[in-house]
Amino acid sequence: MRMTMIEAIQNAHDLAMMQDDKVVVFGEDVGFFGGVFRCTAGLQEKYGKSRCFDAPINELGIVGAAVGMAAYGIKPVVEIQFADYVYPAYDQIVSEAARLRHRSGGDFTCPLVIRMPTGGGIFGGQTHSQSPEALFTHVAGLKTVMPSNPIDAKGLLLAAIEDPDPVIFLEPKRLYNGPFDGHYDKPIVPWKKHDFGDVDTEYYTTPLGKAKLVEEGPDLTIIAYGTMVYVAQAAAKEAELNADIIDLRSLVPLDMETIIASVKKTGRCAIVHEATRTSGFGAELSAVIQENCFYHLETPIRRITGWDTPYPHAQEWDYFPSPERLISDFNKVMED
Amino acid sequence: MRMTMIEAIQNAHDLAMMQDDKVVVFGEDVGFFGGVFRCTAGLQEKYGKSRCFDAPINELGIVGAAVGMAAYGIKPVVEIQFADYVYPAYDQIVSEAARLRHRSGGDFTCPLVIRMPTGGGIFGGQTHSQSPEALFTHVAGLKTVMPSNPIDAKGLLLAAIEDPDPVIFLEPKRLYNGPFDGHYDKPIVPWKKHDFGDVDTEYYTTPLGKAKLVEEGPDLTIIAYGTMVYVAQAAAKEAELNADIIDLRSLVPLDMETIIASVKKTGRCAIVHEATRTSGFGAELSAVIQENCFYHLETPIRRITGWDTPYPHAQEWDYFPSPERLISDFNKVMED
Amino acid sequence: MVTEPLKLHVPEPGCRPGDEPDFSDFEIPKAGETRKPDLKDDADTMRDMAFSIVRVLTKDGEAVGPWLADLSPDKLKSGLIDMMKMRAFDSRMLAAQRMGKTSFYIQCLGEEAVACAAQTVLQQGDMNFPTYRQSGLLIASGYPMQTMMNQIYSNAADPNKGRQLPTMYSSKEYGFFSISGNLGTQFIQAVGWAMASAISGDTKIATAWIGDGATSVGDFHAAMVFASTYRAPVILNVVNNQWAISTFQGMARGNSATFAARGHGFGIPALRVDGNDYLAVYAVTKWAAERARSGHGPTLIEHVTYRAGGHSTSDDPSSYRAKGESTAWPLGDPIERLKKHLIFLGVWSEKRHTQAKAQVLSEVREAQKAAEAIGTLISGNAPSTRDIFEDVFETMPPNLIRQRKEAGY
Amino acid sequence: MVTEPLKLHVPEPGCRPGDEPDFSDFEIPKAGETRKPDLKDDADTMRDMAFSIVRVLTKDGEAVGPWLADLSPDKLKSGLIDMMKMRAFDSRMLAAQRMGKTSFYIQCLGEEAVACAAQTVLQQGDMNFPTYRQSGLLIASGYPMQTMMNQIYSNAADPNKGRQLPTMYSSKEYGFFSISGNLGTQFIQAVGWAMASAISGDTKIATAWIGDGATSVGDFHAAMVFASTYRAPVILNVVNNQWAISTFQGMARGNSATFAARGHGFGIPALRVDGNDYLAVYAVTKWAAERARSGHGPTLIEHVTYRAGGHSTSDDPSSYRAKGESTAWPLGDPIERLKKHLIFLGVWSEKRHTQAKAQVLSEVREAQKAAEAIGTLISGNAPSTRDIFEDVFETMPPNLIRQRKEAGY
Ligand SMILES: Cc1ncc(C[n+]2csc(CCOP(=O)(O)OP(=O)(O)O)c2C)c(N)n1
Ligand SMILES: Cc1ncc(C[n+]2csc(CCOP(=O)(O)OP(=O)(O)O)c2C)c(N)n1
Ligand SMILES: [Mg+2]
Ligand SMILES: [Mg+2]
Repeated sequence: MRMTMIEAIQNAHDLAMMQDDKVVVFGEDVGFFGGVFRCTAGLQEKYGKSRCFDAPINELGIVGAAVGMAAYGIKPVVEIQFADYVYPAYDQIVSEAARLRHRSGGDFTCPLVIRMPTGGGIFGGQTHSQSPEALFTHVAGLKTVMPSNPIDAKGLLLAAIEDPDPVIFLEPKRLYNGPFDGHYDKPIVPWKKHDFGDVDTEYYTTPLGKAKLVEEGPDLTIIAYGTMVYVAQAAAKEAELNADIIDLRSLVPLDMETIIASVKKTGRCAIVHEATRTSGFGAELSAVIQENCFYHLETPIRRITGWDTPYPHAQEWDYFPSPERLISDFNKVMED
Repeated sequence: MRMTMIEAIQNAHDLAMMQDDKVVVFGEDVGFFGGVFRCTAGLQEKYGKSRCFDAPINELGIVGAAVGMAAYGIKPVVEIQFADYVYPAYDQIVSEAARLRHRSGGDFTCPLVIRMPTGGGIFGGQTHSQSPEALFTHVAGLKTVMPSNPIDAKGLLLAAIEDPDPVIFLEPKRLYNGPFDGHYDKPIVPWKKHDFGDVDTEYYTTPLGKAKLVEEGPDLTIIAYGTMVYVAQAAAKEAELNADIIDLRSLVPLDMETIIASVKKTGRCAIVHEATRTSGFGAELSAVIQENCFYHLETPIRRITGWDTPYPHAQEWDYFPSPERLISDFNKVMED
Repeated sequence: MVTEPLKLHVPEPGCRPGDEPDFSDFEIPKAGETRKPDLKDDADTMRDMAFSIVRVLTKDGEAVGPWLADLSPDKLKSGLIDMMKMRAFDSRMLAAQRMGKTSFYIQCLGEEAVACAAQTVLQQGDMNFPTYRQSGLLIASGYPMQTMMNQIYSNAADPNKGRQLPTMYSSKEYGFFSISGNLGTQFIQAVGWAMASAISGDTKIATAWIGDGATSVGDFHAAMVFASTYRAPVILNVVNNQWAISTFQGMARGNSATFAARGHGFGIPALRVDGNDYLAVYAVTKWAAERARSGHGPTLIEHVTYRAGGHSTSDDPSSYRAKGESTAWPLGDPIERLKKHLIFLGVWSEKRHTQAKAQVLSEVREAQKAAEAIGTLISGNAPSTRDIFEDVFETMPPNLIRQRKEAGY
Repeated sequence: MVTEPLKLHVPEPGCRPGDEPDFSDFEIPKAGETRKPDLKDDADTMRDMAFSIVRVLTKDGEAVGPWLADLSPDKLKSGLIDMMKMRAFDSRMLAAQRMGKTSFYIQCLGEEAVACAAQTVLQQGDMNFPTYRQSGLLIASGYPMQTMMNQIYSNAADPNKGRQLPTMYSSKEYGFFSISGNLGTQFIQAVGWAMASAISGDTKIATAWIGDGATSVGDFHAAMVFASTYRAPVILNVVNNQWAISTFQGMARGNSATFAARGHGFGIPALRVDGNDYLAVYAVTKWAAERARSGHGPTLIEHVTYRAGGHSTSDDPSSYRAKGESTAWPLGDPIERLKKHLIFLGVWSEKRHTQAKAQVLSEVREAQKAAEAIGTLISGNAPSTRDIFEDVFETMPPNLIRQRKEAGY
């Protein structure tokens, strides 16, 4: 059935709650209202107020309570209204959720999912645009996932809910309605008219830790995730490059095999993300690729990323890694 | 005068407070008691309770209040008792301190220093051993500094206090009393008997953003900071390698010039840190070196780091990057 | 011992779409009824104040009781004008957003009295730490409306250089701290600012602002602890406008408690005030400001009001609020109430009100014209790409210079 | 308006080294004096309880008043033994730490009644979310002392596999949640756990524990908000032992308030109890547990006690606390007080006490011998290096397998 990414996410919640009455969903405005992006629409009505409910505005409390619930043995799936608001919960995520299994010698575990709309491109200014993935990938004990289309969003979310450990689930909000490719002045194809919007209504999972080769080509390897997958595709096309384009889908665990095989094949690599460059996840990718493919690399790995500044409002499109920037950098990867 | 690193830090506070009555110092147990590591000993007595005082146990509150004070126009220098406890303050640091100047168009600024004892090697277990530097280096608007000896600790702290922007000041607590080189079964030379313990009692600053080449040699470039500087030195010596050993001192801003010049010279590079590997600051270093020195590198850059696990208590020395591990990896950098 | 299965309690608002709005449970003391404690009184002698509501204006527009303050008719008139300006400003900017001239807007419809009255108590050098719903502080302090619009339009004259969402103003000069999009962070910052004033031996005070929903955040607690421990010269304002997006205020507090009662756990004097009563807000704020300035420390004020509009231009409250709730709100409209009072005093009339309205609207229009002449978000003449890289630090570090060049600047 | 310069107020404890300890300001109601509200009473009918102290044992060892509970002499004796065990355990482990057998130790000297009495109220399946100073919960629940020591020694039989600091126990089976080194985080987790019990329609309850100093953390506030909003079946315990390392409890609260009074801002019934009175702690905890289990929601309990020892083995309180403060503490010693009561009841004697002490000590010694036979932190036989890599995730991902191999395992 054709679905937007929002509907696919809502559907994943629905199926998970139907299949397992231990699954509970809560967060700010997710109950009666169904979430500011509608990802939990209808769940309270269907499953009752004790399985889907509003939360006070306290991200620390939302995650902290979820840690306690997970330790109890139920399965909380919580929403942080915007990824930009996850920092108050950072201590509960880093010091608690991520470490509970380890520090208790496996006595207590913390299977929970923390969902959050991520990334810019919606004129949200600095507090509705951030991509904090690298702040999670550095933390031992967390898995970090970012889908790029409705089919994956549903499958990955269901896999995250099944996972016995805490999963950070980042949703590129610019993709909620269609595959935005960075050409902000052109209309997007809505998911309802896109193949990736054709979501199986049955329960299925997409395994965490497996990247997807979305395009194959000999010229170079482009690694991206979330919105940047489409920007990379558009830029490669416009630059007339036949690239391996890898949609990571899961940052931790990382699908090293797919990455290494591709870079060994192409000998050239560009990494694209929206987050600020310094200490972004691109740094980790660059480092591991260099460690594993050193003798195959023909030119330096390049990172095309957001600038090392806060995310601006008016100058959004100067901050967002545009197809033009990607083309220029892809060409440098090819030239050198 | 010979000083421990603790005394040098105390001395820097003292001189800063003497020179500028806008400097105020607070944190948990820093007032009457002078701090659990004694870095603020005697300051309350000397400067009064309104310039050096205890704080409630709320790191969010400590940093949040300091942001307000900095905006007022005074200069807060706050202590987080252990770096492991900074996470509750993370939102105030990332969303507020780091962005205030930018978001207000320069109308409000946030000159403050957040000090915290960092790193392991003291059998502190997972909550007294962490090295969270990469969680700060990813954040636009923050400077991140880590000294490795009393002379630098004083000069960098005074520079941080003079700085017009927020500075994260990480103190490798394993070095408070002497240059620990990873040989935990051998005694350390106390700072009082070490050249780097010979601290000028006058006011001086050591500029942020300048690395220090602590040893020079043609074989390879070793990049380290904090405790790992000494472990790297010991390991290089034991491996009979003549290395450029760079003590970064400041991670942001980063002294790219020194790094690039050295790697271009040696063609080989090892990066050492105590933090977990994935998305650690070593990833950023590896990425920028690769970007800038690609055609000079003879072997892959290697990262020798803490494991991607929480910091254990009993197995501390299996976690801590030991001289043996460094030697083995340095040799690999040389061999390949 | 009972062993019936437990059940999760999830609070619900009195009414939802389809229901008849009903505020009959809401206890409202009569105007003039609530006592006025002495400035120097201890918090524990006035715990009752957290469960009452200070009100000055009666239904008929008379001002009565111990909280009746020394406001001249001229000051009251200028207060009325401030609120009218605020409302006209909001309505123009809402329309501008709908026309695509900017990306987003937040109005304060129905809550004008809170910020407008509170501001008039403050002195040069004091500092507000506002949320996005206290634009009235700027209006009442005479901040140029055109500059506000420049910010909203993110045009070349925006003091924030296009970096912030519309309405996230900042003005040190006008005592208005840079607004954060992250709820609540400013509450503890205000306390820190006030502590700095005390540390410096100055006489400036700070005011902190937070919504009912945002009282749940940790920063609220930090502010209470620090304010009470160091007796900071700060006014801690909770604007209880009944809603936090789609979530009613009961989700942020215990059943029998009020937001003001949070003060009791910290020995902070706390009171509730009719937030739609300009005179009551003024009097209570003045009392708190005097306490702060004379060294008696913090006061917690819960302003009881109602968010008459949507949360923001991204929100449609009809999907979660009962129709007519806004008009059923028993504390009325702040502009209407002050207008009635002025007419009661014999210094105002319907006619003058109509004239004033027209006058205010033309001022707002003029400001808008001037702002739009500089530019709107879509018309071009935006701040430069270069501005992204400025102000990250005072001095641009080498990596940012490199990136700025990469960006072509 | 006054314009004298402001001054920062920084609270100070009544006495510091060199001063004569003085607790004369500390208001202590007589045993039996404080009323006992009905389980079903609303929070707002018992606000007075937050400013009083529930006490049962008189100076003479008599148990009096409405809070006198149904504890048989046998139960009381076993409570006394629990506390004696805890004290002997602490003293042996302190000594072991001094001998280098482990890295660190935290005792609960003087506070034994709090955890030991509270534990006896709980049922199988309930869950404590403790801090490092509630080891008495484990002792009173019959958890093997040797296993505790295995943890302290980080030996091969340590259930935490050497990963945690000494005393950071964890036992799901014994209803003892894994202790975090980060203060306060467990307070909101306990509320979440209790919510999960209610969501699941179970009858289990949770107890949250926090120190006076740690009440300042944001997690405390989160716990209060969530517990009150969802009426979670949880007991929120604040152990006010007067000190947070070198910082006295006044630094964490307002001047005229108590920690219990924090409940008032959330409609949570809150009371204070004499934490050195085993019978009072028992009665108050039982009341709170019954409230929770029968669907009346959370209770906040402030246990008023005194940290008689140093903060930890890394701490020397003589540099910040007045000498003799511990003996001047007016609520006495919990073991002495319960012993006196048992003697008063005629079911105990000095002689039996001496015998019991010897018996307890020999049990502790035996446990220690057995634990040391397995290993101490310095004697070897520690958990494996391999254990660092286990339990990061349920299934070890490829990068950790690679790193484990790098480490040689
Ligand atoms: C830390 C954080 N969490 C969530 C949000 C998203 N958010 C923006 S406004 C809002 C509701 C705030 O309600 P309230 O505090 O009552 O203020 P009001 O809008 O009614 O003035 C929410 C949840 C945010 N901005 N910051
Ligand atoms: C978040 C955090 N901040 C600081 C610390 C350091 N610390 C450990 S114990 C302690 C004092 C706690 O005092 P209190 O809550 O009164 O408990 P008590 O030790 O008296 O039982 C401090 C500051 C910590 N563990 N966690
Ligand atoms: Mg509100
Ligand atoms: Mg304490």
